[in-house]
Amino acid sequence: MVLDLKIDVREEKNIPIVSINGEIDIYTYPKLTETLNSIIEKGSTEIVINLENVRYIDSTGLGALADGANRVFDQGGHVSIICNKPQVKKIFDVSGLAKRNLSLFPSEREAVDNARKHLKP
Amino acid sequence: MVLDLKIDVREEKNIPIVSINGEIDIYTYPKLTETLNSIIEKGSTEIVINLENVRYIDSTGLGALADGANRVFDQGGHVSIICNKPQVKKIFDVSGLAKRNLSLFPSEREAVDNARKHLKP
Amino acid sequence: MTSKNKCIEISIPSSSEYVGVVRLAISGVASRCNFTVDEIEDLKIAVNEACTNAVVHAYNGKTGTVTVRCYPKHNELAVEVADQGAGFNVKEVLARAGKSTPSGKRPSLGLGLTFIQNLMDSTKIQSAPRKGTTIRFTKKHR
Amino acid sequence: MTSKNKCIEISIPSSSEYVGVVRLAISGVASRCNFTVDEIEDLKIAVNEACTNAVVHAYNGKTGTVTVRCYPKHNELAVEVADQGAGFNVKEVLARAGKSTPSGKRPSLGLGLTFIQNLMDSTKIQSAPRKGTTIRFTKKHR
Ligand SMILES: Nc1ncnc2c1ncn2[C@@H]1O[C@H](COP(=O)(O)OP(=O)(O)O)[C@@H](O)[C@H]1O
Ligand SMILES: Nc1ncnc2c1ncn2[C@@H]1O[C@H](COP(=O)(O)OP(=O)(O)O)[C@@H](O)[C@H]1O
Repeated sequence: MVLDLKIDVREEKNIPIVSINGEIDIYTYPKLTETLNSIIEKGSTEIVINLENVRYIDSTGLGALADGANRVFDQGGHVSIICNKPQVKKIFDVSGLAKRNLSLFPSEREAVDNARKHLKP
Repeated sequence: MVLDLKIDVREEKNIPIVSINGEIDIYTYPKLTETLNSIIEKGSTEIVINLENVRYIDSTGLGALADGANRVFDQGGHVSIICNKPQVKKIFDVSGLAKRNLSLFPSEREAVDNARKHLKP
Repeated sequence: MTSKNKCIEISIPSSSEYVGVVRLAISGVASRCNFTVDEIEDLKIAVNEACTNAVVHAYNGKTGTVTVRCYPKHNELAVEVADQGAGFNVKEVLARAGKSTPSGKRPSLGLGLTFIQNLMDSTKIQSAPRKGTTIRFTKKHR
Repeated sequence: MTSKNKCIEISIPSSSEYVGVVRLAISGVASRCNFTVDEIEDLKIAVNEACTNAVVHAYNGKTGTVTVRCYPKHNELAVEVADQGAGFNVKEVLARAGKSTPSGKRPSLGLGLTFIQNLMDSTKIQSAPRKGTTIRFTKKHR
């Protein structure tokens, strides 16, 4: 529906890809946190998160992403974010979040390639 | 924008085709009335109105359509409406409006063909 | 109606440009109540028609306020649309509702109340001269 | 602030599920004020963050009301988000705003107020202990 959040997880070349559809806010972010936690608990440290179909993300959504990124970073991993919507990018810019352990990519191709480079053999 | 109304008029085989995009309500319907009036004043009596991209129409929007249909009917003409959205169709159904001088069609092809049949040579 | 805590309230100037704002808000409320897409559309129409009536008929060209209150309940959404305008004779109007005036110049079909009654599960109208009108309706979850 | 006539008001229970309803309403108001798509997004974010703060911080788990008032003006939109909750020490908080606590467990970055200040043209916060918080901001048309 208009305010819903849908999350899909699949794997490509051993990299979990989280595709998010909808709006991430104070109401929906727990679903994202849950998803990331279960992926991390399974041992993945390189995670790709596709935000191409995210129409809206707020500070709590960024917080959930940053939390996940911190957790995998502690284990030597990274979170790669796919994001091409100017409005969503702007949020990352204003937050100053797109640094060390969380990188933005314009397409899934590039994000997965980058993640695979970091993947321990 | 989210609540806007855009109206485009073109002609195909002497039939004016009015394409409407957006929401028709108490705020936007005057634009529709204006458009229909100017077409009718130019002498057209068979008018095709495409509502495929209308996300929302209310009783004032229906009123504007019915008014236009009444005016061309007085001159022996018809209004053919293209409408495939169930929600919009429902509005026509509940209103009991889709009768004599105002007919619904599932595609522009069929609406134009029907209008041409009625067109005086 | 119920405790203030479970009420979402929107009030707008009785001006045609803001009726669409109420539609957006109600679609949000209805979607949070897990109504289906079709039910959400029905609610948008009912609320829209009630607000449009208040904008058109309540204040005789002056600007007043139209207030929409939504009460999400276990198995339904209750909505109340209120103005403090002219009021009208409900019995008289309902008797002729749906019957279009064939030669009326204004693009009005007398359809507003018919839509509300057809699309909602229950409707109640209270109106008093110069005190205003409150229309209450409910939509049940299927 | 200005006459009631030019105010669009939305009030919701201080519950996370209704913040999205306010975003929808504000996007309608902003679109009626002829803001650009980008400006509408900025306004959605600012209003969202102010409401989220009221939902998270104002009522200590109890339910209160969050009220959003929009005042469309000639060259700007003024917005006011108010709660009657716990209040906070504005000076102290603004001094540390934007500085993230590196090991905080909760997914909060202290970004809400930073977003509002960055995206709006002016921001004013009033807060008093146990009386509540009102944050006012304006967005100008470009
Ligand atoms: N809020 C209101 N204030 C005053 N009169 C109203 C109000 N709502 C409805 N009415 C009266 O009821 C009549 C029927 O309303 P409705 O079925 O919506 O049709 P319409 O608005 O197209 O006339 C209106 O013409 C008006 O006289
Ligand atoms: N409406 C409010 N009621 C009470 N405290 C508030 C309110 N808004 C903001 N605060 C205080 O200001 C702090 C900073 O808010 P903010 O920048 O939005 O970051 P965050 O909410 O992520 O902590 C909050 O942690 C809270 O202590």
